[in-house]
Amino acid sequence: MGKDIREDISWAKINEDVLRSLESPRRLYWVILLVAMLAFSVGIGCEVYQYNVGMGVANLDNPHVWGLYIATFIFWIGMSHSGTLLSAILHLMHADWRKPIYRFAEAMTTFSLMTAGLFVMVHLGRLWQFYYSLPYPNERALWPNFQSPLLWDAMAIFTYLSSSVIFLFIGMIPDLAICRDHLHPGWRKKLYTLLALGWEGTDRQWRNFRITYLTVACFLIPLAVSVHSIVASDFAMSQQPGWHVTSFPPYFVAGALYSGCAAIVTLFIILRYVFKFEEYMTLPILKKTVRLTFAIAMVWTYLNAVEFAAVWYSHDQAAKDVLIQKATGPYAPFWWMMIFCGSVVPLTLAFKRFQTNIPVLFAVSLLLNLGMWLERWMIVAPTFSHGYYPWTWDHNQWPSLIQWGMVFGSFGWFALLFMVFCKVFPSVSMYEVKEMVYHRRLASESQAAAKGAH
Amino acid sequence: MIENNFNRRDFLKVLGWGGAAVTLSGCGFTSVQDGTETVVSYVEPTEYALPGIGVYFNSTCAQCDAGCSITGRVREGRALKLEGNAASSINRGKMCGLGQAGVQAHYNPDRLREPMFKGQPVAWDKALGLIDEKVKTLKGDDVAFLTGGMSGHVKVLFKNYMDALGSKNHYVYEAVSPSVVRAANKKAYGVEAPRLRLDKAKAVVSFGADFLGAWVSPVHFSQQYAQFRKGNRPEGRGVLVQIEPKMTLTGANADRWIPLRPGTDGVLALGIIHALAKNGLSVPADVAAAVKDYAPERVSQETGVSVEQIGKLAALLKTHTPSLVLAGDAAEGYQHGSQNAAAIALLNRVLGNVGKTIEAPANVPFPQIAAQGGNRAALQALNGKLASGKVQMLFVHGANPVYTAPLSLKFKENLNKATFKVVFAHYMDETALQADLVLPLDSALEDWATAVPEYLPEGAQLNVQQPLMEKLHAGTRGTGDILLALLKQRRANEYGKFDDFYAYLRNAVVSIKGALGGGGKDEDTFWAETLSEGLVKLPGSGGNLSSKASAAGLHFPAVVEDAAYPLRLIPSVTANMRDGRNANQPWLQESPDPLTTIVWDSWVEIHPKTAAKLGIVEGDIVEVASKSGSIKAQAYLFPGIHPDAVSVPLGYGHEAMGRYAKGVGANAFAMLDAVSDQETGELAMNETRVKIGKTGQRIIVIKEEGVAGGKQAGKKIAARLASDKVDLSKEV
Amino acid sequence: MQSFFRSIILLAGLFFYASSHAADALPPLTTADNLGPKVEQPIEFPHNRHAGLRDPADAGDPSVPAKGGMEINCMYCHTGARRSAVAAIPPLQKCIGCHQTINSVRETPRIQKLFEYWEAKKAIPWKKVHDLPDFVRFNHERHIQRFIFAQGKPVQEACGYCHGDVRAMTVARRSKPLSMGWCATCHQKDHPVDAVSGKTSHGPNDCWQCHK
Amino acid sequence: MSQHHILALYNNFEEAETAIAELRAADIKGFNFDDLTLKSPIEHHEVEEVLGNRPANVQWFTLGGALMGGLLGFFLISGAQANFYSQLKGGKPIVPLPPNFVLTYEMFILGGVFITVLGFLVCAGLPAKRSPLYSAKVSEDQVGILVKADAAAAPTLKGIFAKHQAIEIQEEAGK
Amino acid sequence: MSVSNLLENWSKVRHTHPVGDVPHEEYKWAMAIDLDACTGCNACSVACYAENNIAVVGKEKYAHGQAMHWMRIERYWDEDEREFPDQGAQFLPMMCQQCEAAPCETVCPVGATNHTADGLNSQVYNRCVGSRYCSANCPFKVRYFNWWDYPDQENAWPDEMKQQLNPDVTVRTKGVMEKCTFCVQRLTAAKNMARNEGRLVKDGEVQTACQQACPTNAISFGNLVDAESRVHKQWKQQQVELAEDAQAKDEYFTDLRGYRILEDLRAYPSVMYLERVRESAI
Repeated sequence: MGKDIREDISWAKINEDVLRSLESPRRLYWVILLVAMLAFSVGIGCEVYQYNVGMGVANLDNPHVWGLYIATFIFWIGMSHSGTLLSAILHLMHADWRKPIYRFAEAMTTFSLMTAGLFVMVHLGRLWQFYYSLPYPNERALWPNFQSPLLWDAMAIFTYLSSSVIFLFIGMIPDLAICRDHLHPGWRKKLYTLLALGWEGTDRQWRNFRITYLTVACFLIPLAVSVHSIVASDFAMSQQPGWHVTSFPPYFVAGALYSGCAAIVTLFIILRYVFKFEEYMTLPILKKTVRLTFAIAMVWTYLNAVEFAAVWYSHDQAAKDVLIQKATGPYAPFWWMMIFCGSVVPLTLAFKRFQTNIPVLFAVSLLLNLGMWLERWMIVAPTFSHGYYPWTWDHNQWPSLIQWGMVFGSFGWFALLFMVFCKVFPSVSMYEVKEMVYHRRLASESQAAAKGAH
Repeated sequence: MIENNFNRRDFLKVLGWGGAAVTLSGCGFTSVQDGTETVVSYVEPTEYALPGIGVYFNSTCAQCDAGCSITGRVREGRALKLEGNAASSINRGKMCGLGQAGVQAHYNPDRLREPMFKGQPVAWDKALGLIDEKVKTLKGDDVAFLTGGMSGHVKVLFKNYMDALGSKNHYVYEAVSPSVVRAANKKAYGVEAPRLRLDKAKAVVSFGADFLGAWVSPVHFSQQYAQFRKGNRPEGRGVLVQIEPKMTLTGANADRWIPLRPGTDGVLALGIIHALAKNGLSVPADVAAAVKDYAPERVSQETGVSVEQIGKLAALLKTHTPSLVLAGDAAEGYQHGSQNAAAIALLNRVLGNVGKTIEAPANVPFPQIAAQGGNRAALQALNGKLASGKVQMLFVHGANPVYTAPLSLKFKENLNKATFKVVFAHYMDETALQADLVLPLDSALEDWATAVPEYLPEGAQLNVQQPLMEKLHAGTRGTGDILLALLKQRRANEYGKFDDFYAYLRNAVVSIKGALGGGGKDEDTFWAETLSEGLVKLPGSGGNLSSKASAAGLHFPAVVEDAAYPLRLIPSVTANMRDGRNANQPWLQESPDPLTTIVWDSWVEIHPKTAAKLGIVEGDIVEVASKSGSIKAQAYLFPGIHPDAVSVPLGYGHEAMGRYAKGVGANAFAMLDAVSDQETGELAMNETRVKIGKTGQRIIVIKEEGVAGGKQAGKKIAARLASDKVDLSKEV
Repeated sequence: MQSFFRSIILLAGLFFYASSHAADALPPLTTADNLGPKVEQPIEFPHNRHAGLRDPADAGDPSVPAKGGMEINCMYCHTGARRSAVAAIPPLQKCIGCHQTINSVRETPRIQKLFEYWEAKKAIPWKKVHDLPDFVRFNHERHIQRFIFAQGKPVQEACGYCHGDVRAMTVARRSKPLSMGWCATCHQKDHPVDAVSGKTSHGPNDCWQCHK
Repeated sequence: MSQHHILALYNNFEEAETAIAELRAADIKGFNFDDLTLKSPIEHHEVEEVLGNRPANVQWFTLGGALMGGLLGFFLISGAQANFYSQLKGGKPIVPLPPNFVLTYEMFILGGVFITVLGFLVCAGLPAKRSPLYSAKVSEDQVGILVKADAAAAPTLKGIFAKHQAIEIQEEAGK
Repeated sequence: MSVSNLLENWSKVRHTHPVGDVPHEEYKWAMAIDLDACTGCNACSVACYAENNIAVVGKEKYAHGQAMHWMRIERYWDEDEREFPDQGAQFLPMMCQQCEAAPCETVCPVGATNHTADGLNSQVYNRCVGSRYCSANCPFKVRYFNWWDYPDQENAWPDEMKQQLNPDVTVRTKGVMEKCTFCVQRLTAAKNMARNEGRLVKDGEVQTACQQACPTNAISFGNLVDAESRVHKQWKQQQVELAEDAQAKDEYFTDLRGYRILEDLRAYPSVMYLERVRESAI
């Protein structure tokens, strides 16, 4: 296995390579951007229509009151987690191979959270009254219901989003300073000058920077866990068969990290090509990420099994019925597909041969995410179709094109934000790559010295 | 805008207050508004109406002929909701869904707004003038009247107008009516509508009488049924057995529902008598002789009811006296319908129920206002007369024959042989479309009338129907007013003094106040009380009942099968739709049929076994074809029907009448064979034989019932106890 | 160093202030006046002439402009107030009832207009001034019964609490917010249940009491 | 007495460190060691020994922020729940602790993160004006040492810088 | 309500309901439905449409399962595979059970649905933002969402029919959840009248629309606190306890008919059903 990164790259070259990504990406970049815009405008169209005509256009009904919106909402929340995994957890573990790739992972976190936020909105029957659910002193002297898991969601997502934005920004300050110093004048230079807050890399700044970065990282890890366990409690706290499951929080968190890692692999491959980052986003790093993904995939598979087992051995007949319903009822094809994508497909990653085979990885990572999306859908929908009350069982209700349109559009929205970000801000952390190179060189030199001594 | 006869009813004026248009903004604007909405106040105050407070007026429900008394809630001059009037012995403050929908008949957007002559709007005096000219040119016998069952002073005016024209051709027609049973009752008891006392009976055996759903007076019978079921009643909890080929709502509530081979009701009745005789019940010799061939085995083989079951029935009837045996639509709708009814009457007599649970109805002191029930024979008779071209001019009121007449009668063609057809109508229905002159009627909540129900559960009573609010449409008129105007054309001297029907009615009622038990009171008080009560209880003797049901001449033709048309069509009368006159009321369309839970469409009930044989599954669009016609409708696999029969609800499949009725479902009347009961000549509703074919289309049946299909998945949701497992005596 | 501690303390102060305030936060509104827009009425009805005080001398506080008012009880015209959910606009006949006999003003334009309506037997299309949203159920009867009849508050005060000092108005104009929070400010006070017993109780806080 | 700013740029940390070490050892009149600032493209805490311990206090902000966030959270929520309109919900107490703990926890983190960042800006003196002498090289690959001293001390300082192969030495007369 | 106040009333805001709660003081509206009397005739359902401004959704939307009937009549068949349902069908009127500890209440993000002092499960239309969580968490699925803007739907209320709308009940616009309210507008009116006279509402003084229509008196409704009320007597006689999730009587008194649906979910419904009785001999 090769080195994660060449140790003889000069710091100047790092600067210039990364800065180049802000100037001249491959043509593919613009193609992606265009497609994203189209997809997003489709989503917008659907929402406008739904807003004016009513939720009915989503073809939801009683009892199927929730649909793809909630499922996709969970999906995006999940997606956001591995950003934190890479930047925070691995940071604490001093796994320095994360350094070239954590920046875009964090960006992914931020933007998928924004996307998730959109789904809360489009789900609401009366979007125009959204402000009712915000806690602020108002002339009605009313507060939202703090008992509702949905409100916890809102709170958690707000915390998580703001924190990750800050984390992303703080971590970027030294790089912004670099951009400020080394880009030719223009609106961007002004922007960077503003955002760099006059960073000069003095010892005082670095000292506090180190502590701050560490602290925020420490906060972010429990936060990330809490966020998805709260999303899980939307279901676990409810009383419905198939939702009222104790193991949901860890299960959701695992699923989140899983889909996140898969997404990172996908984006890794795209960025690597689009911005010519072969030097930094190297195959060995990719390999590490893939192995991480594989590990988490297995965790998820296990927790899945645990959940089924728990239901199976419980005395809750209704829950059992729902589970059987999933495996045999109208949703069976999707359910089995989820099992396949989520638990079988990742096995390919166990093979060294595939761990660095970019086309395979690309395909696999997409399949994994498909599986994870299906998982969310399979959590939400079947419970409605086969709940406690037999009279209202309803097995033939399917999402309308409007719902699909918005799901589709959300990917456009995400891609749009993400791609714009990567073009405007350095998606590889220059100063940390420098540190990485520096420390690795020191290390290997000392090794060499040690050898020489013998 | 207000008809002159209303200005004394100023409080009926509609106010803008909390007006619907405003209410509709519902969850709209969320903050205080200033000076956008208008508040209209009365010009003159009334002691009744205070804005924001509901006022209640008593009237009479006109949704069916049962004659329930209603109380309408009026606010700011708008009739909002109908409740039952507790003072009435018929519905005692209760109401059925059909009655609740009365407001939708009133506010219906498809109501006729002005008279139409050959499709063109005309002014009222012009319209009435046209009639005047026409009748002048005709002799009385050329003029015929087709009306629904009627009573009270509207009936009186009708009769008088016919006299004025010298016409004897009054055809009183109800597409759905117990007319055969009526005749049989007349024979057996000497009265057409004896009082039935379910509340006194220990057991009720009903041959297809859907008294909880759509038979005669459902609300009243439902209340009796509730009494009948009470465990803490002296007679103890009653037992209900329903015997019919297609499960009705009543069948669904029976302790035992017995599917019977269509048409064999009489045989079973005699079989039961036979069994009773065996069990040692003393049976008159003539009867014993008549039933001697009806040994359980034979009966069982003919009727498809097991010998054991027949035994059980006999045992039940023997132990539970008094009991009550009813003959309903399912029993009477055959060529030998009268026979069936007679046999059942005989069973009652043998059981000695006559006088115990079958009582004499009170007789109405004034025969001219007494109810005249409609029947189906009338239509056939009129049809014949029309066909022969003897009818020049035809008045139609309270009936929609073009829709309800079987195609095989060719009624529509014959109708057009009449040169001048006047139709009184609320909607532009199928018959109105054929009319030369259409006269738009006030709704029942706008109109004045009196009514004497045909079925009188207690003493006779005169129901008053009075306006609950001002007219919605200036162009409509009350039946009474129209008739009065027509009569003025003929007998000005006699009717000139009444400036409107209200005046006539008040005068007519007040003039007989003595007989109505208001002797002591002065006219105004009496009238005021009458209006506030909404009804007058008529004093007067109960009639007397004869028990002369005889076994003489009872014979039942063996059921002949028809290979080409293997199945029996049972057109079902549903509580929502009845004969289809209320089809344009959306609440009724959207309230699911109790048994199939289907909405907004008609359906074909097939027993799963039969369906399996024909390869039909739920949702298949099947064609039901008889000799005289065919319909297409969705199949619904229904366990509660005899395998040899299929059932289609009546009342759907209108081609006109309004947005909610038009094109919904298929019209089962159209395909009926014109077979009649031999004695009464009534159209035999259940005599039509049909065959069923798949069309290849399949749809998802739109119904309330979900995929669970009426299963409870092992949960205790709708629970049931066996009567011997429960102690009802101490219940509240 | 101590600059840093100062900032810490400052921050702490800020947080506690913010938290306690936010927790205490009730509607920003008190019973402070907030005038609604002027409303164009078919007849510019002078409340001050009818309900206003007879002459300034009687007026307890001089701020009340009471040039020759009639001191007519609100409920003389708004008869619904004590027995119905809505106070009601008096029927036209009521106006006429008095004004037939008052010849002094018979020829003034407003009264002439009034009689035009009367002769035409047309109801006057008054504009609603205090128009709550349709999902709000405000019951005049209960408030009047409780505060005027049970507790014995003077009519002007009881009505005026929501409708402002009508004595000083010509055409009535909304002078209170009538917002939910404003209702609450009064509902959560303890009011004596009647004049005699010292018992008090606050208004209902159940959503369905006022929302339908 | 006029002050001078001197910036020396080095190729690597070793040279910079030795230079700093010497400056520290040599007690130069008119030059206070606290006025020495090290500027580097990457974070390199080995220099701290030579620089001596300079305080970093962000963690105190963190502590305060987190605690206050938590408190605010709990009291805001419980207080709001117990307001005039308090209505029973699902048979749970009007102020149910488990949900409030969830939200308190979130607020705890929120406060922590925000105030930490605030603290960072305070402690690191950001945002700041650009200091008089700044070389873009520092954000590329060179290590800079910025000192403030009396004009008198300037030559000595420059001497020392030069001795340790400073690539470049800039000087500027400050106020 | 200030923090200090919170601390003062701590115990007040900490008790649970209905178990271990201070009982309802004046009113606890409840129902008892006798399935033996119920014939499944649908009168109650239509009466409910009339009283509560419920929209008629029309064929197509009904097909999508978007019907709004607050009160629905369910029809069950026996599940032994007999050829004929010769014991008839089972009918069950199902409407909001007004649970004492309603699962829908806790989850509403804006607190649009609450437990009122009278023991009702209130639904405040104008507060609802349409998250539909309440319906998702309702075991009986008796909450109905306005998927479309029914007031503007031609087939729901053409202009003439708008005049029939009950001014005491809000007409719900799109995006709002709605459900059976036990005809709260009638209850409020009755309570106001009673208060004017300084008394409590007497039994029979107020009826729900469904109860008033029901031709067989299958539905009885009233104040469970009032020992004189019919409902109270029925619950007592059937030994059904409001605050129990499993009735003691089920152990030994099997000859009592009273039961509540899905009781074990601990929602404590306010509607008691009386089992249907069928003659075993015939």
